[in-house]
Amino acid sequence: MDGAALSLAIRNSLAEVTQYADELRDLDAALGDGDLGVTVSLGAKAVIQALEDLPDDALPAEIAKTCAKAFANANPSTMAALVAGALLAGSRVWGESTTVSIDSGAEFTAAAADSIGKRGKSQVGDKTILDALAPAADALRGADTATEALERAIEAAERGVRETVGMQSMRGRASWLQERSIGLQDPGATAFLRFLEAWRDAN
Amino acid sequence: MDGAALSLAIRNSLAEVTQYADELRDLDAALGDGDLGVTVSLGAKAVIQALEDLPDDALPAEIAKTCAKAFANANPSTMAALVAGALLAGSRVWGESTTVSIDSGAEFTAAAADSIGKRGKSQVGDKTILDALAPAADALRGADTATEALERAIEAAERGVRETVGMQSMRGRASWLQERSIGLQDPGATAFLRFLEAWRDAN
Amino acid sequence: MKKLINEPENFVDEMIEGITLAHPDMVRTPRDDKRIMVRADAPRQDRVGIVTGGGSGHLPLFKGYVGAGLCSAVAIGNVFSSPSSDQIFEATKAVNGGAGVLYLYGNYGGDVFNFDLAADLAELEDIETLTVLGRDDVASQPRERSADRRGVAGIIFAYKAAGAAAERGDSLKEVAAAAEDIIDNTATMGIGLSPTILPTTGKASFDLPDGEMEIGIGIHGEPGIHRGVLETADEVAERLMRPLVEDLGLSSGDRIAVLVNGMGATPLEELYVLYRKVHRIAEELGLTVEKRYIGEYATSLEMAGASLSLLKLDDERLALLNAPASSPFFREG
Amino acid sequence: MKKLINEPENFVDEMIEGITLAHPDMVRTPRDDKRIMVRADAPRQDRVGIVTGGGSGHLPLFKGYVGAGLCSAVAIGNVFSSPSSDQIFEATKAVNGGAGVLYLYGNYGGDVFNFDLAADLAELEDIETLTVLGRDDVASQPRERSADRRGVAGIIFAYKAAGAAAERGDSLKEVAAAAEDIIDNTATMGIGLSPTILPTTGKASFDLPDGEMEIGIGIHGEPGIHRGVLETADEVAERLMRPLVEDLGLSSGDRIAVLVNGMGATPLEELYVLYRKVHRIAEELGLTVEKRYIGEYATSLEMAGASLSLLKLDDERLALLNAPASSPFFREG
Ligand SMILES: Nc1ncnc2c1ncn2[C@@H]1O[C@H](COP(=O)(O)OP(=O)(O)O)[C@@H](O)[C@H]1O
Ligand SMILES: Nc1ncnc2c1ncn2[C@@H]1O[C@H](COP(=O)(O)OP(=O)(O)O)[C@@H](O)[C@H]1O
Ligand SMILES: [Mg+2]
Ligand SMILES: [Mg+2]
Ligand SMILES: [Mg+2]
Ligand SMILES: [Mg+2]
Repeated sequence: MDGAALSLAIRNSLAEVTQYADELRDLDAALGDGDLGVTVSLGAKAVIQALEDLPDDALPAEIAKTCAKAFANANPSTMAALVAGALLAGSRVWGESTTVSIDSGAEFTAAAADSIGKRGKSQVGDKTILDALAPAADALRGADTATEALERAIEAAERGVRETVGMQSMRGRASWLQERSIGLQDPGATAFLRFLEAWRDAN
Repeated sequence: MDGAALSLAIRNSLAEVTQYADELRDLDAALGDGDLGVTVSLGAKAVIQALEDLPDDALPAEIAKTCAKAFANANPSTMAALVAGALLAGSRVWGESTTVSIDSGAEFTAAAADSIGKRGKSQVGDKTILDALAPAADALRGADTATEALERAIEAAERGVRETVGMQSMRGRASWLQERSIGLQDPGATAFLRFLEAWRDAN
Repeated sequence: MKKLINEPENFVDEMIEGITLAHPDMVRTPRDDKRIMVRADAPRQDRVGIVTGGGSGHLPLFKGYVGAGLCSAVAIGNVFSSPSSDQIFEATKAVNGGAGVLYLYGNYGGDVFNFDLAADLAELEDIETLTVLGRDDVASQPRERSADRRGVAGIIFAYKAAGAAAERGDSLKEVAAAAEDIIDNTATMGIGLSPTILPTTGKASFDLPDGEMEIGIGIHGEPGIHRGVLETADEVAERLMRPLVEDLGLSSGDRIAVLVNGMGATPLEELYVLYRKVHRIAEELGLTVEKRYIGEYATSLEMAGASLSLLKLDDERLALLNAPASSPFFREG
Repeated sequence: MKKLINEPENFVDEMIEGITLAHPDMVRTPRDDKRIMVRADAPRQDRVGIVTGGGSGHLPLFKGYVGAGLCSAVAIGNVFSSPSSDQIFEATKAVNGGAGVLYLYGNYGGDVFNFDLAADLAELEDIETLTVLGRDDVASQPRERSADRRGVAGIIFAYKAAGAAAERGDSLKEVAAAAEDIIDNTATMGIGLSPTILPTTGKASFDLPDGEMEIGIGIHGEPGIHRGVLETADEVAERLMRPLVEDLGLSSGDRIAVLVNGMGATPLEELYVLYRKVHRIAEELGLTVEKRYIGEYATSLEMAGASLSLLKLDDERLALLNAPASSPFFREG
């Protein structure tokens, strides 16, 4: 897909994802401070606006950078900063390329996961967004069609989200709950899953 | 009645009057700050204690002074200060006398009312304790028996209390309500009436 | 009840103990019963003493304004109750340095009767006293009856000015005149958003549904002049400011001091939102804000709400406000 | 909701406007968007700049500690939200006087990531930065993981010390070391009695029935280590004090600074009741309280509750605490 199609797909997905804002707020309220709903709804709005202001022939990497900047400043929370860094890392993978393929999408996602792990000093099993993002990046690789790739990623992310329930949070605000974090689902991982689902449903 | 009988009668009445503390608190809460219940219950307790510590042969005037001091310091509110001053003024009337008669009781009450009017710069019609106290002092005069005197005083005080309902408060905290004070019964006048009733019921 | 206390009966004494343990260099309790707190260096020879007092539950009022350039002593009552005349008298003796003592406190019946009694006792011991009453709450009485108004947060201007006058060696008459002059030029109005719970009874001091406001409320929850749906901060600023401007007869070119006072539970952020509009209205009216105080100066335990006080300034008043002062709760210069 | 605000979206900006209108001699907002506040005299040549920042709703934290002998600038986020890296970077440039800039703020993910980003941007412009994180809340992590603790009220000790070090001309490394040394020796624990209501959502930040307490609560209402029936002030003092003493390894003969901090709605009276018992426990343990701060230093809007911070003192730390400082909300010397 080219830049214009990518931009449209992102905007469609983000318009869709805001319906999950309350769910994310409630999950984050249980483990942290409850602002994830705001991060996602303000962030989605800001990104949509920023993409609309871009010229039609913007490159995919430029689009990803624009998303990063808008999302970072809308509500500068942990999730916003991590996601912005992840998008920037992904955009570097795309370089000057004018289209996005299944493979380059997979590489983008892997770079994004890598960035979050480095910045957040976190790894799979720490009960963070990584528990959904990392397996999804793996699942994207080697699919035959975009639809199949997306389905596999959703499945992997879903499994990852479910697994976070039993984990103890090792990073971020939720880690301060220590053992009390066990039994609760990670909001950041859930946010990533909902984004994938929104992509599927809106496009 | 002699000093011992007077002291006992006062203690009996005060033990009885505390049952009205909640009523007085609520009346005072509507027009002022609601502390009249505390003033009456702490004041009654302090006076009873102080009287118990007096020798059996204490003079009536001394008994009144002891009441004044204990009541003034228990919860030093407006009512406490006014009543204490009133009791002191009354005690002066009794001088060295060893007994209290209907007439000397009436004089005591008149002096008490006079003191409150002077100290409080208030007069009948200002919606204060005076609206019950002044007519009661008049009613006490010239009765044949103590029981009759008390009944007449209660009747006069009751009428006075009823009349306060229609008045606008001109003195104290309640006066800040201005027209909004009209329609509410004066707590201080009510307290005096309840004291008379307690005297009747307990002795 | 959501209070960090022990036995409610011990609340006041334990609080005083906390203050004297925390600030032994600034204040002390000269008597056993602790209900009297004086400047650490009292009595000061040939300086007018200033005794204030009133109920507890208003920190930093009244106890907080005992210090250099402020009051010399405070007599402390129970929550929302007057101190006794005995206590006031003892405070008077403890700070008398031979130049007389000013009684400076809020116009409440219980306090007035007890301070007056103490003045009688002081006279018997040849201590000269004068009395000036804080009576700045315009909601409690119209201008014609301003002598009967209750005293609220605006009294801190009078503490500051009288304290400065005493510190520089003014006579008792002069110190009283400075306080009186400030009070004549001070007007306050408050708004309440939620009641306070009295520690002893565990009951709310008044009844105010969530989302309603009481305009003109007193610092013990006394009813005001208007009750209605809670308005915006800007509307509230208008409602508080206009009557004060009128009461003080302020007009373009006048200089003022502003006090935006929190009643207890209202966040400092909201006080600044309120101040912003007050400042803007002042600008609009051509008034210059020369001094401003924003924070908690006279509270009502955990009541939510705020009050606005204006003081019309002249050079003398401003100089007295700017003179140095320090207590555990107040600093200037 | 019982808030004195206008449109919730404008809450933070209007509050900042109020602060700058009130204190133009002390702070200013160098940019149009106002979310950056700097000392009126910034940048100061050859002095280390100190930039702090964090969410709104904690006044006097963080904005209140910008001034002489304290921080040089603050980047201000929405209520309980981080400022953006852009804002932090702009603040950095505004206070850079050529001696480098210390980032000193609380250990929260959003803040950390945004300050780190700003540090990268600063490096590109050859501004040297170092970072020290407030992480004093012992309830958030055990001692072994103290690097991951969240930062709460105790950070004001670090502001005070780092500000004093910067003021006397220490190098960036030295200023950072002074801050780090303070933080290593500071421990805090808090108790919450009622939640705060977020202006934008109108919802309670957490759920706590009347009459219950949350021990170990964070300043955004983060859950603590124990929830139960509200205890007496003395019991609460024990519960807060003991883990701090253990965490800092305090023993007889040690000197400490004590901060009893109100979270917003809790009356000052109650903080003194709490301080009283803290002081008594300290005496019992042979600890000398050399400095004490009692009042609201780091709040959570109108949350009811309090926190206790202890700082283990040595001569150097005490000297830094005692150095002069002044901001609209803080004075020393
Ligand atoms: N160090 C980290 N590494 C990776 N993910 C993290 C880290 N810290 C937090 N997260 C993710 O961020 C989510 C919370 O995001 P957000 O609500 O923005 O945080 P906060 O409110 O603390 O700023 C968590 O559910 C988790 O998935
Ligand atoms: N100036 C006055 N003269 C006479 N009675 C007064 C005066 N002021 C108040 N009172 C009486 O005192 C009562 C209130 O007493 P109290 O609750 O002790 O007052 P406060 O709470 O204001 O100290 C009123 O109901 C009224 O009867
Ligand atoms: Mg969050
Ligand atoms: Mg957050
Ligand atoms: Mg009363
Ligand atoms: Mg009273």
